[in-house]
Amino acid sequence: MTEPMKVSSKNLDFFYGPSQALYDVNLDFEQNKVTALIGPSGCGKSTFLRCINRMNDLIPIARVQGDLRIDDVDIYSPEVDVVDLRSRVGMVFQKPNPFPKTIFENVAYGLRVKGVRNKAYIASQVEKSLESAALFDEVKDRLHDSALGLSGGQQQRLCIARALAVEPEVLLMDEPASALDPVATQKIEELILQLKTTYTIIIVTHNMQQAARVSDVTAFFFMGKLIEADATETLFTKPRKQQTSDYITGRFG
Amino acid sequence: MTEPMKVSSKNLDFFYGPSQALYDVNLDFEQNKVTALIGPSGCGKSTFLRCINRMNDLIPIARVQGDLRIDDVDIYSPEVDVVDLRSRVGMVFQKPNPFPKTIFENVAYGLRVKGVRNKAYIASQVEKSLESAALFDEVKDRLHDSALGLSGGQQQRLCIARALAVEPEVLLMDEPASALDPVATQKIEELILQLKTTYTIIIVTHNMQQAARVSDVTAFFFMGKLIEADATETLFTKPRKQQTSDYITGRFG
Amino acid sequence: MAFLNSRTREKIIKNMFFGIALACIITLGLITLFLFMEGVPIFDLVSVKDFVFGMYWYPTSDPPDFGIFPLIVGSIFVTILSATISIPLGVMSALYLAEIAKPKMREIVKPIVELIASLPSVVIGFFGMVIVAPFLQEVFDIPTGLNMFNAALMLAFMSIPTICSISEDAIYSVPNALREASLGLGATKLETIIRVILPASISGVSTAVILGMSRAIGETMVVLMVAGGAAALPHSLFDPVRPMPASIAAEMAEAPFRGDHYHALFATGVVLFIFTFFFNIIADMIAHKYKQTGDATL
Amino acid sequence: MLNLQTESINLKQDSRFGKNGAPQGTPKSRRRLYQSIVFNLLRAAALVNGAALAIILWFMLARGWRAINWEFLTTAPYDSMTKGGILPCIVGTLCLGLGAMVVAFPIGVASAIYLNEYARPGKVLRIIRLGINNLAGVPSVVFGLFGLAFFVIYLEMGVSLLAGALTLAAMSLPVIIGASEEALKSVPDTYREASLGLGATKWQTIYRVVLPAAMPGILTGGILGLSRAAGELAPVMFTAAVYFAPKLPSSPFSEVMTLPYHIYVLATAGTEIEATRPLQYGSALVLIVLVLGMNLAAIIYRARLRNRLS
Amino acid sequence: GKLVIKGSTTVLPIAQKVGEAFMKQNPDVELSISGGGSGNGIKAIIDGTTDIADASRFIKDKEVKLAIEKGSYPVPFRVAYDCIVPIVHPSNNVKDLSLDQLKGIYKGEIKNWKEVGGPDLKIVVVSRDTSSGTYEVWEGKVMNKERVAPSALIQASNGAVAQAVAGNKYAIGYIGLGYMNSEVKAVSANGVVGSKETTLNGAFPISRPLFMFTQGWPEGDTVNFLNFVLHPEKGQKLVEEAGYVPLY
Ligand SMILES: Nc1ncnc2c1ncn2[C@@H]1O[C@H](COP(=O)(O)OP(=O)(O)OP(=O)(O)O)[C@@H](O)[C@H]1O
Ligand SMILES: Nc1ncnc2c1ncn2[C@@H]1O[C@H](COP(=O)(O)OP(=O)(O)OP(=O)(O)O)[C@@H](O)[C@H]1O
Ligand SMILES: [Mg+2]
Ligand SMILES: [Mg+2]
Ligand SMILES: O=P([O-])([O-])[O-]
Repeated sequence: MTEPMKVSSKNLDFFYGPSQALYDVNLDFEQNKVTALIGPSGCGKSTFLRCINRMNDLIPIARVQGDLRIDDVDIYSPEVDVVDLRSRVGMVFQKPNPFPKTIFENVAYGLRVKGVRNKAYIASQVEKSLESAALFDEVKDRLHDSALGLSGGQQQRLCIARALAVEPEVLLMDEPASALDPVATQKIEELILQLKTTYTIIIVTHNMQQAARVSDVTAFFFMGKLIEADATETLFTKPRKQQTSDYITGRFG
Repeated sequence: MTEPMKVSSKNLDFFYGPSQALYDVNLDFEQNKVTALIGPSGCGKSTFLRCINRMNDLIPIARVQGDLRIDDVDIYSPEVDVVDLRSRVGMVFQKPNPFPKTIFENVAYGLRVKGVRNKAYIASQVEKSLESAALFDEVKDRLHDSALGLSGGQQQRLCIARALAVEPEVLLMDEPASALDPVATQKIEELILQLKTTYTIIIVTHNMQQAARVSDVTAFFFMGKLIEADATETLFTKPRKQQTSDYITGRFG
Repeated sequence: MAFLNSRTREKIIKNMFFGIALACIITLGLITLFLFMEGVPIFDLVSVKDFVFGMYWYPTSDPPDFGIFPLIVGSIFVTILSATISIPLGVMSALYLAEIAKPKMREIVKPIVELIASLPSVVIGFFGMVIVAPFLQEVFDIPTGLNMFNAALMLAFMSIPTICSISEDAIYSVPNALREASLGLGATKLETIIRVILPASISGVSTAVILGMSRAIGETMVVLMVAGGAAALPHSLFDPVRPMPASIAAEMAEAPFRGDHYHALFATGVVLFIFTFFFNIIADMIAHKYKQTGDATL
Repeated sequence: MLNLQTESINLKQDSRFGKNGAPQGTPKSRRRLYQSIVFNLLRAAALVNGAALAIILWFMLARGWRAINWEFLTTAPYDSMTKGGILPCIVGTLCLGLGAMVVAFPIGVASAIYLNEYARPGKVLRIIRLGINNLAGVPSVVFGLFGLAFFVIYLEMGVSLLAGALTLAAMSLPVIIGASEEALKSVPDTYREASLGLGATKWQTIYRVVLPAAMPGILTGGILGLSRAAGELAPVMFTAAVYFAPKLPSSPFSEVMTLPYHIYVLATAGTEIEATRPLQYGSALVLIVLVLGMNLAAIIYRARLRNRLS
Repeated sequence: GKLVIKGSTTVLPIAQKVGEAFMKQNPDVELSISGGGSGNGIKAIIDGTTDIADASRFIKDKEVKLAIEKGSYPVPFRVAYDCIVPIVHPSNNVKDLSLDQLKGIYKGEIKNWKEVGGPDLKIVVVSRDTSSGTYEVWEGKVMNKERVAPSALIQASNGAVAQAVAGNKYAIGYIGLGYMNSEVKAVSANGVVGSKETTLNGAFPISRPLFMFTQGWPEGDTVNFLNFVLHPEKGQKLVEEAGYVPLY
């Protein structure tokens, strides 16, 4: 391939203790594209996603084998600083998880832990991130109220804003709308489409309609294996593998 | 209807505290038939099932309204003895839940709590039940080993045997195979087909293929309401309601 | 470089916390060390056997006698007696809380149990001395109300909260699936409790019982104020006894520094320490085994 | 009506298994009777506990409240302690408790942070846990012996506030570790993941997110530790408490009067045991109010916290 | 300044009474008084952790040796006398016991009151803690180094003994003169009634002097305090109030 690949995994195996959760995954992610990971529950979507920002390091029994690169740098090589990596690869979780702090402090958090002291800069960055997350107008009058007072959908956008504030390059989203109602879900989907001009986005979803709506590329996982990855349009209309077509027609899962 | 109905519910409403989980359910169950309850998660299948042996009594905030009869006796009338009712209406749960006792003691349990002392009778009853549950041959050499050493599928058949040992009339099964692998699932399904000659069976399942395979009648629940109930063949091929057909074609859920 | 720095800093912080986490071990080590250091010299004077099995405790006579057998017996008897009161009451209360009480009731009763646990032992000792002792003396017409029975009663009261709250946790954590399975087979609630819940939570309950007894055998103020203090083998429930902690607390201040009496009291502390140490090890072993095999053990 | 039903079913089942007269079990009525008897016994057991607490509190209250007045709380005892108040005892008790917390609280919280946030399961962790459990089980009088041998004599602190507070600190360590760990455990992992995902280091995550969220629970543990330390006597008997020191402590090396010791000596070794009974009850009541008050506050606070979280 | 007094629980009431009066006259003195027992006080003198050590016995040779090794010279001051009176329940008709009878009772050989001319009742023996100075005197002067039976009820203080005997018609006990009250009945020993006079003239067989020790010759507050204690109009009056026998 000639295009530069932002994230690329080669022969990636993953183990929880003795049990293998990923088998030989080869998958590349293009810059400024949205890639959706789909597949039945337990197939390893989350596991794969969490490999990309090394969140799996937190699990004592987890072990990774193979090659995972961002901008052609092996992120599992010993020189790589995990903390730095994670600020370059933002993550949004299934359930909105704002800190029990004010809205402002939530967004400012990433900057503060980086050691940024400049108040004006922080304030402008917070505002910008909230705007990018399409939340600023809704909360601008109560930036210093607790974030826990927001609705679920607002909280999820706040979490996105929080991730954006540290200016990551890649944005990982693990079923970001599964805990939300349809209206909030739609907002998040619109947001994803906006954000892809700036970020490389990887999203796990169990909702195939959602995958079809927001993603450029879709990858289908099954039992820890990557079965097929293709342009979303192609994958949903002309899947090459039987398992894929079974899954998208709702024959199992 | 002219046939005798084993279990019948009329205008059944059910509440968890302030929130209603079942709305005006009218459903009859024929003797020696298998009835499957299907519907999306949270639609109230389990709740309805647990009304039939009054397992919901255990939930302090639960409240039932309407009429639920077994052999034309209102099981919620004050004279009815719950303990007695439950020994007439056996239950098998989603996750196999054998007691941390020996295999023999698991099956003998129901008799022992009834106060039966006759050892020969207990032994013969245990053997018969294990045979009915198609488990006897697999475990006959280790009846006095812990039941926790059995595989998931064996454990589930043990739970069925345990329920059979007290000679119930009705057998309730709440997704009895959902925690099992395909081979074990098949065994359980075969068993259900065998058992229906003797018992009235009501089974909750989220697997429509399974409903189609094992049941005579299928009832479709949606958001606490019984949408439609019919002979399984009819319901799956010629559903009368749009919601039903949407669900069985996998359009939602 | 900056990365390395932050990484080194994290390492240092982690090691610092590790160091602090060793405080407990260090304290325990120091306790053991000093207890033995001050206690062992007595064995130049009496053999371990004579010390532990000696029948006479006359530390200030000339020549002195350092036999703590009556003290050990006092400790054990008082503990066993209190256990016969506290185990049934504690476990039964736990069963009530976990299985029978309505949630509201549970919310009220649980804090009460915790409050009992926090009553200062000197208050309980005081109560036993000024209220219970005269009462017992009058009712049973005995020479003194300060005796083994009174002490056991007060100790039971003190160890019930431990037994109750730990067993309650164990009972409460028995998976609901087992409860439902049993009830679904037509068992009554009582039968479910006796045949399923209790066997499944037996390790947790035994841990609770052992910790409760450990608390009773080590408790000081109650036995000091209430047990009567006679260093003799008791012949009846209402005989005074002198459990080890009482002896230490009462005499330590009077014992000449690094004299034989002083060393003998430390040695008594060593014996007491070993007793409770074993209780705790056993409790830990049961609890550990219980964890490994999950919630459904027999 | 229902009974009829059951009988007919039995007949049917018998024919199914080709067996006549299956053994009859215990009659239903008897099973129900057993149950109600046993349940009432269990209820009674719980009641006994409550009643015992009530009796103790009632006696202390009924006999102690008369002794308590402003003078009692704010003056020192005099006339061979048959008159006056217990101010030095209250101050001494609080100083000891607070002193113990100043030492034990940071160490306990830090240990809990290590155990809950850093330690990986393994031998080291198991040994530390064993250490904590055993420390929790050491009898209070043994702590007293340890304090005497180590702080008072070996470190030459003498009988002093400092030696007593350190001894109490050693004793309260497991309590604080336990409560803090509980509080840390109740902080959802999603907070940790969110923070780490934003490029925070582990320590930053702990310091900025985990600790603030766990703080109320940790503080509850601190209050419980304080109340326990304040009520203990055996550990301070040889390390800090004296019979009579009417002036308030002036330095960490002062010897102090404490409430529990005051109650103990007045009740057992005083020169005027009967004459000082009201003072004994009064002191006991003050101690109870102090300790139970702190506990009640902690319990209520924790309950509120739980409600807020759920 | 600071003045620390430690030691004998027997002397404690004297120290406290005198101390309070002393503080009233010298408000700047910060006084700390604790019991702990004679041995403990003398140990503190040797270690230099107290200014004054109360003792209900004289210093032992071993202790003197230890003190001299550490370079301190304990100086004794006799501050009062104490006599230990056997007591019984007021309903008991026994009036006098010989030392031998007392010894027999406390050894557990005499088990019934009728053996010593009393009613046909079991004897319940009440004694003090083996580590109290009072017990040591009893053991020395009554028991002749033989031991009190281990089955005796042990009480932690004179007051507690008096209480126990007052509430029990089977009981016998012994207390310091200062603790006598109407609820118990004093018994004469060898025909001598315990009193101030019989103590001072040496007729009563179970009596002893009480001491305060200082480290070297006292100075400053310490000497002021001792002068106060020994002053016939000040300290010695309080000694009498405390129930003990003053020196003069
Ligand atoms: N912490 C863990 N320890 C052990 N096994 C785990 C752990 N987390 C996940 N697994 C296992 O790894 C496999 C893949 O899990 P993963 O969470 O990646 O699936 P998923 O595709 O995200 O499923 P879902 O759609 O339900 O979120 C599953 O079999 C799961 O049981
Ligand atoms: N103990 C309970 N307390 C309160 N609400 C409950 C309780 N159990 C179930 N519910 C609610 O009642 C509704 C019906 O639940 P039920 O368990 O019957 O659904 P279900 O059809 O069995 O779903 P599933 O397929 O997921 O098992 C749901 O909205 C559920 O959240
Ligand atoms: Mg997932
Ligand atoms: Mg269900
Ligand atoms: O305190 P004593 O006087 O009995 O040693």
